Amino acid sequence: MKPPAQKTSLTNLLEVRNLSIRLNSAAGLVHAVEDVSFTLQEGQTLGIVGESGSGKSVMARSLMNLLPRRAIAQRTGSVTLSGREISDLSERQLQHLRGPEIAMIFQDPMTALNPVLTICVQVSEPLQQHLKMSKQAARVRAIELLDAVGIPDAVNRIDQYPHQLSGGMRQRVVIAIALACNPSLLIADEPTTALDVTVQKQILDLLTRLQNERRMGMVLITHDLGVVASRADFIAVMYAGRLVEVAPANTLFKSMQHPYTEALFNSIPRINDASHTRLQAIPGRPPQLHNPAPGCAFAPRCPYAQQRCHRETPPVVQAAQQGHLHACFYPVFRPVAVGDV
Amino acid sequence: MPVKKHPKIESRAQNFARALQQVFGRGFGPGFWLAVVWLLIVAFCALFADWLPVRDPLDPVIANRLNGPFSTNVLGADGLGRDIFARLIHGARVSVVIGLTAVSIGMIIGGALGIIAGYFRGHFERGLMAVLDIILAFPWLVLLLALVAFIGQSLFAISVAIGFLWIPAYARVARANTLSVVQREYVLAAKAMGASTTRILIKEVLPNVILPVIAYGLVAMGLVIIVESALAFLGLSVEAPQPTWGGMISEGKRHLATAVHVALIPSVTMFLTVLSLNFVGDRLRSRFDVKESNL
Amino acid sequence: MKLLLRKLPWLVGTLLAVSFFTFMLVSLLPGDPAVLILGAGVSPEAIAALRLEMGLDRPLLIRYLDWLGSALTGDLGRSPMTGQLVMDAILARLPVTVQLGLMAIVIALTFAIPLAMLSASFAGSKLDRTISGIGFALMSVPGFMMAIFLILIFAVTLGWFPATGWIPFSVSPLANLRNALLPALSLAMIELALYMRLLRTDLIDTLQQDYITLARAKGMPAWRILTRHALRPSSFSLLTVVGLQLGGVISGAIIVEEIFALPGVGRLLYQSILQRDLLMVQGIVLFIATAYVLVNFLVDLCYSLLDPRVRYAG
Amino acid sequence: MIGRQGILTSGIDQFGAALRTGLTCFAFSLLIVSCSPAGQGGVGDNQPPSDPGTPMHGGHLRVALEGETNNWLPGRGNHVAPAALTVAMALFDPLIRLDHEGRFQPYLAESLVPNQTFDQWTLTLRPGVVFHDGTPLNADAIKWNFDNLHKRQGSVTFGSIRDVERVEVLDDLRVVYFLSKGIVPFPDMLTRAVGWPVSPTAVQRYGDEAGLYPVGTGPFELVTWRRDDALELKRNERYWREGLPYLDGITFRPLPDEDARLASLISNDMDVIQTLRQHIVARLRGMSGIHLYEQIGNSSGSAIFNAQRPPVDDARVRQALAWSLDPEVLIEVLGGRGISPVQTQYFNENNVWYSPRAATAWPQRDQAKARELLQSYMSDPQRSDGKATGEPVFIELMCLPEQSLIDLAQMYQALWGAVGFDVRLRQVEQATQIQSAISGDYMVTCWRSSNEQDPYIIFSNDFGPVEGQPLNYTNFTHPVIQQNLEILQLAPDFETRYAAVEQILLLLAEQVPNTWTGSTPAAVAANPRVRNIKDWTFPDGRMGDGMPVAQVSWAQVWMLDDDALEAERAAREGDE
Repeated sequence: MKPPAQKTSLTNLLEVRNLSIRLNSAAGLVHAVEDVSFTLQEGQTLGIVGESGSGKSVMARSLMNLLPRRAIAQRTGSVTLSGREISDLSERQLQHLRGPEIAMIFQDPMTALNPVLTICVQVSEPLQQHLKMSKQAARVRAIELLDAVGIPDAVNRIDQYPHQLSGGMRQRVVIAIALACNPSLLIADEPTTALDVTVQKQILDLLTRLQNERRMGMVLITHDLGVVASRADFIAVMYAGRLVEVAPANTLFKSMQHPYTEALFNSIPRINDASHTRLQAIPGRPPQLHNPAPGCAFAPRCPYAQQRCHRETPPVVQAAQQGHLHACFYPVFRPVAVGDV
Repeated sequence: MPVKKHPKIESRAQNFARALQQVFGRGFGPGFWLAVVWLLIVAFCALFADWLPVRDPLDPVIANRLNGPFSTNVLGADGLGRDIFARLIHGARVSVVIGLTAVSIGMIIGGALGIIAGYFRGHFERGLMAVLDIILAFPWLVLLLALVAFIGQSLFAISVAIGFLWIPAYARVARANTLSVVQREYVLAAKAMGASTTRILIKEVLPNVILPVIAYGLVAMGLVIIVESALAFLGLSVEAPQPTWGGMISEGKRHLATAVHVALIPSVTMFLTVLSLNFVGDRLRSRFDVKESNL
Repeated sequence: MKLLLRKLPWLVGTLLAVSFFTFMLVSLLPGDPAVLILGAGVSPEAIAALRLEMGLDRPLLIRYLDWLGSALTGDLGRSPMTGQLVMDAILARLPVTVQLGLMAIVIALTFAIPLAMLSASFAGSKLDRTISGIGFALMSVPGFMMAIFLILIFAVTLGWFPATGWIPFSVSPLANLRNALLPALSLAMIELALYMRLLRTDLIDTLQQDYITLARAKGMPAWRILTRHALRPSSFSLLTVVGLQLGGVISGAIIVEEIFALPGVGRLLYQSILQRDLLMVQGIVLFIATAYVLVNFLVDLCYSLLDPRVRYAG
Repeated sequence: MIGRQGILTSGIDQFGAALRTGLTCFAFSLLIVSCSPAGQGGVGDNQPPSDPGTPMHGGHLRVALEGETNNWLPGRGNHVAPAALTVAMALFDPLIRLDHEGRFQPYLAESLVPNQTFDQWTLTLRPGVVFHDGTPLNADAIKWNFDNLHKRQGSVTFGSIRDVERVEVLDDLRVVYFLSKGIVPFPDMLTRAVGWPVSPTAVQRYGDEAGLYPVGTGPFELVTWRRDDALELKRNERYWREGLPYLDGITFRPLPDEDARLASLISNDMDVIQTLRQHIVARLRGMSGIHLYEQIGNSSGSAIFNAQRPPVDDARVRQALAWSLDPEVLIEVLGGRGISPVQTQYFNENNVWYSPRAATAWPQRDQAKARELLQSYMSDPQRSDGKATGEPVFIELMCLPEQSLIDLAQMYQALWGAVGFDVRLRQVEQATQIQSAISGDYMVTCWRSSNEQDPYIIFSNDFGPVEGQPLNYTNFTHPVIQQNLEILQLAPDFETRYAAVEQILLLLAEQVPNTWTGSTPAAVAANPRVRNIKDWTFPDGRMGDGMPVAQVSWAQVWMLDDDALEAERAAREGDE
């Protein structure tokens, strides 16, 4: 973890302003992302946490403009990468961006690799495309990359097909592909969800190590608050397409503001809990994202909800600490007085 | 005793209702409804041909021979001076009857075989698939010619012969759908509850297999109409003077150079009908996600 | 190789079943071949004599075993109608039908693959709907109507292609292609529509796979994603259907060869059926069915070329 | 998440596109058909010049026919179809042919002389004639042909020479045919396949495959035969008629589809086409830029009745069926009004055997009379079909699945239905039709009779004793016919024979074992550079019988080359 003083001197690598995305679906318009704003600087990690269906993946993909054009019904707000507005770029310009500037790791390594192409083809492809390497050079570089992500016997493995590798190995290949062109920003969309618990930690450690080595910015998306707790500089909690709380990691755990964050926190199993301690599940179901009702989306499940929460959508407000934002009329942790700070 | 269902497992009835809603729900677009309307018109003509105020389709008025449309006859007259409009309407009946009978035969026999194969698996499945493969190895026209030579050329015989050709396709569709249904939770649940095999087949599997099978049936009907016309072209379809669209086209072929409408009008009618069947069937099929590769 | 050995008994069994089915199918056709050979105006004794000469009086099963035995040595008998060896007759006409079928499949694929790729990558757009619409239209026109319209347009009116006839490739390749184009086209149309719709559906499925998104995230150009990443995994069912459609192509060839007067196997088969040239019909049907079984067997083996999962699993 | 519904919605575009595509195609073809040169447009300028001009040598002719035979060996192949007959005229030479007056004349033979009782016929061959393979045509060859190809169980020609017992060789060029009884019109048998000598050495050499390699004495010899595709012939350099043939070669192609065959002439893929279909003849008459040759033959489409099957065993029913027909209407259905004359008997108006009295007696177009006859049968308590009086009479008409015949059958059905018959159509393939006809397992069937032979041969075939004559498909016999057949068999003079023929024709008009439609027009259409399709001659200059059933004598056909065609055109323009 880097000292905060150093961070301020860096330029904004990624800046998201009031991003809203609505998707078409058979059931109607889906409000997948609502009014999301955040910034990320070089070398920093932003953890985005939320239940499945909270719009994390859609947001992650929209950062690279990867959503199919037809699926998007409406898109407002801006996403700028190193000062360039993503939505202004043509598909061809985006192609040059993807890979060398911004890369992505997917949730399920079992489906993220093309079953009919060898590992070599899939890893060296972006090298040939973006770095104009020869086929031979790309192959050599691909072996290096596989080595770097911890694949044993990379020289022989490289000519195998994805189905011949284990899940963890495949995810390492996906990471190798993402890192191939040295991107400045890495988006990891639940990179460990589909993996065994033992492998999860290895992969996360690998990512953290690589990020530190290469000083990449990283957006780490997960549904597990525990995963990001020790790895992210900032944490954003997402619910029903909105960021309901954003704070530096250490601040967040000290002074949670949003009831949903609290609920997520309580659902993490802890080693030092007495056995047979009941895990606290969040009551109710995650909200439907199409045609949302007015009011706070969490209100139906919120133990603290008041009349007002069902009527009005709470605005994002500054909490006591610097950089700690939340969207709740009745925050959990109330500062003594604003004037005290 | 009513079977108690786990709340999270969707009941069969809910599933069926949802499927129905999917079918008749929104999102089909006007093209679909246009096609449906055309098919309804064809079906209406087929059903009420005898009571519609049209001329006798079998009455040759030699003076009208090969007259063009909008002359003595609304859509002209054929090589024997018979009214093409009346023949079209009565021909619709043959097309509908052959289509329905052939598809039903394929659907019932093939469907039953497919469901049984998909449900019980094992030797029966392997044996059935082998037999189907062997049937498919014979060009359909050869099978059809042989069948027609055996059982004759009555409307019923032709329908049966064409229906026989569809058994393999239906068995495959039904089997593929059964395979996927059998593994769903509500069937497993019913099995776990000790429901009898027949009960599961009829109450759980059948309702879920039948909709995709019917959706495929519409596309199949389109193909049946084309097959009938090919038979008619070889002179081996339903015996004259029964008007059939395929027969009318091949009758008209003789006059292509001098009176093109005789062949063209039934061609267009058949084209529109097959197109509509394909279109509607395809729409429905994509709702049930029956892949063409399963056929 | 192992795969081949494991499937061999199945293949042999299927072929035996096919031969038996062929024999029964043809033998039970109504109509006495002896009568047809002699034509109208012969005495019953002459017919009986000829039946004896042709061995039609022996039990069916004996005749089958006899026929199968010679068929295994490549001898399908001699047609009593034409005096030709059945095998010679088939081999003499095979090039026509094979060329026609291959041309039809090649034409269908050359148009179907790019169109399906266009259609799938712009799924839901106006372009996609137009392409699909053309596919629907092609599927709704019977092959014989297509043939008649093609003759009317390109042969009679425009005079670009001959209406009928066949010139062997060895005599003049160019003239051969000119003669084969219209019949191949009329065979290709329905196949084209079928392949196109199939591939389009599968491509749309494939294009929604994670690995396609990954390829896009890698910054690969759209055409490369389509050709390199999407086409191969989408082509399995296309391959299956191309194999399965072989029977359809032969059936289509019967009608098309009849209309264009091409000396192919299809026409020989149809005319032999009409003339009750049983040995000829049996021989041709056996030949076609065997070819069908073998081709589909090869298609099975082809999977392993396209899909490494099958290759290594085997 | 990613909606797929985009693919599903607004199907109107897709359906519309399909519709547009389809309808555009139809509209286009409509346009094309309407401006196609084959459109009906009155009478075209297509008469061949009365004087064919000076013959010239050379050229390769491409001829499209309606079919092909299965086997070119006489006695083995089925050589009654017109397409097979016309090809045979290139490969073989008949020993005897008919001249323009309908008399038998030796052609390949030098002479054919009977004894007093007409049961021994001495055939003398021309010296020096050889087959294509060089084998000489001599008495031994004739005897070998007779013994091995024709007089043998299982041969196609066996039935037609049942009255010929044996052939004996007199000397190198003479044989004697021994008949079981005297038959005056015996030479007729040698005009067909029995009279087409084939090289015995070739047949023996090719064995089972002799039918694929015909070796005759004809003006052209085989180069290759690709079945169903092309029969390539080249000039026979050793042809016995000096200076003939004119052409270097001929390619015969079977194109069974009538429209496709016509198209091949229009598109100049073919030089000559042949047809026997009325509606195609009608179109040919309206075309220009071709030469059209027509010849009305004695053949006609017909319906024959099985005189042993109730109810058509009763003459009243047959008469009622005949009286209710309107031949003009039937002809119109076949091809258009006036396309060919109404057939009333076995022979057409131009034939020597034609009887005006029989024509008048022939029943046609009297529905009242038909109803009366039908009524008389229906109210007969002894009616042969065993039904109660007053019940409708059921008729089953069997027909081939060929379009013009299906049309015809439907017209029969309508006309018979109009007077009160209950008619059902049954479509059967040729295989079944022939078998049913032979075994007498039919009631009424569509039929095509070709009556180019001598009346004795025709009538003894068609109405011979049911037991001994398999060709008697109607199973109809009558003492009057038997008496007159005896006259025809032995009376040599024309007047006597004509009277006998007329007696038979009058009886047939009364008993109607069969009905007629219109005479079949045989037509050959050719590129204008092709000459002399019809006017063939015997070696002595006597005119032949033209081209019955479109059977062309290819030896005497020639083709103008470009220069000659140009010169002729210039000359014609100069005249005008």
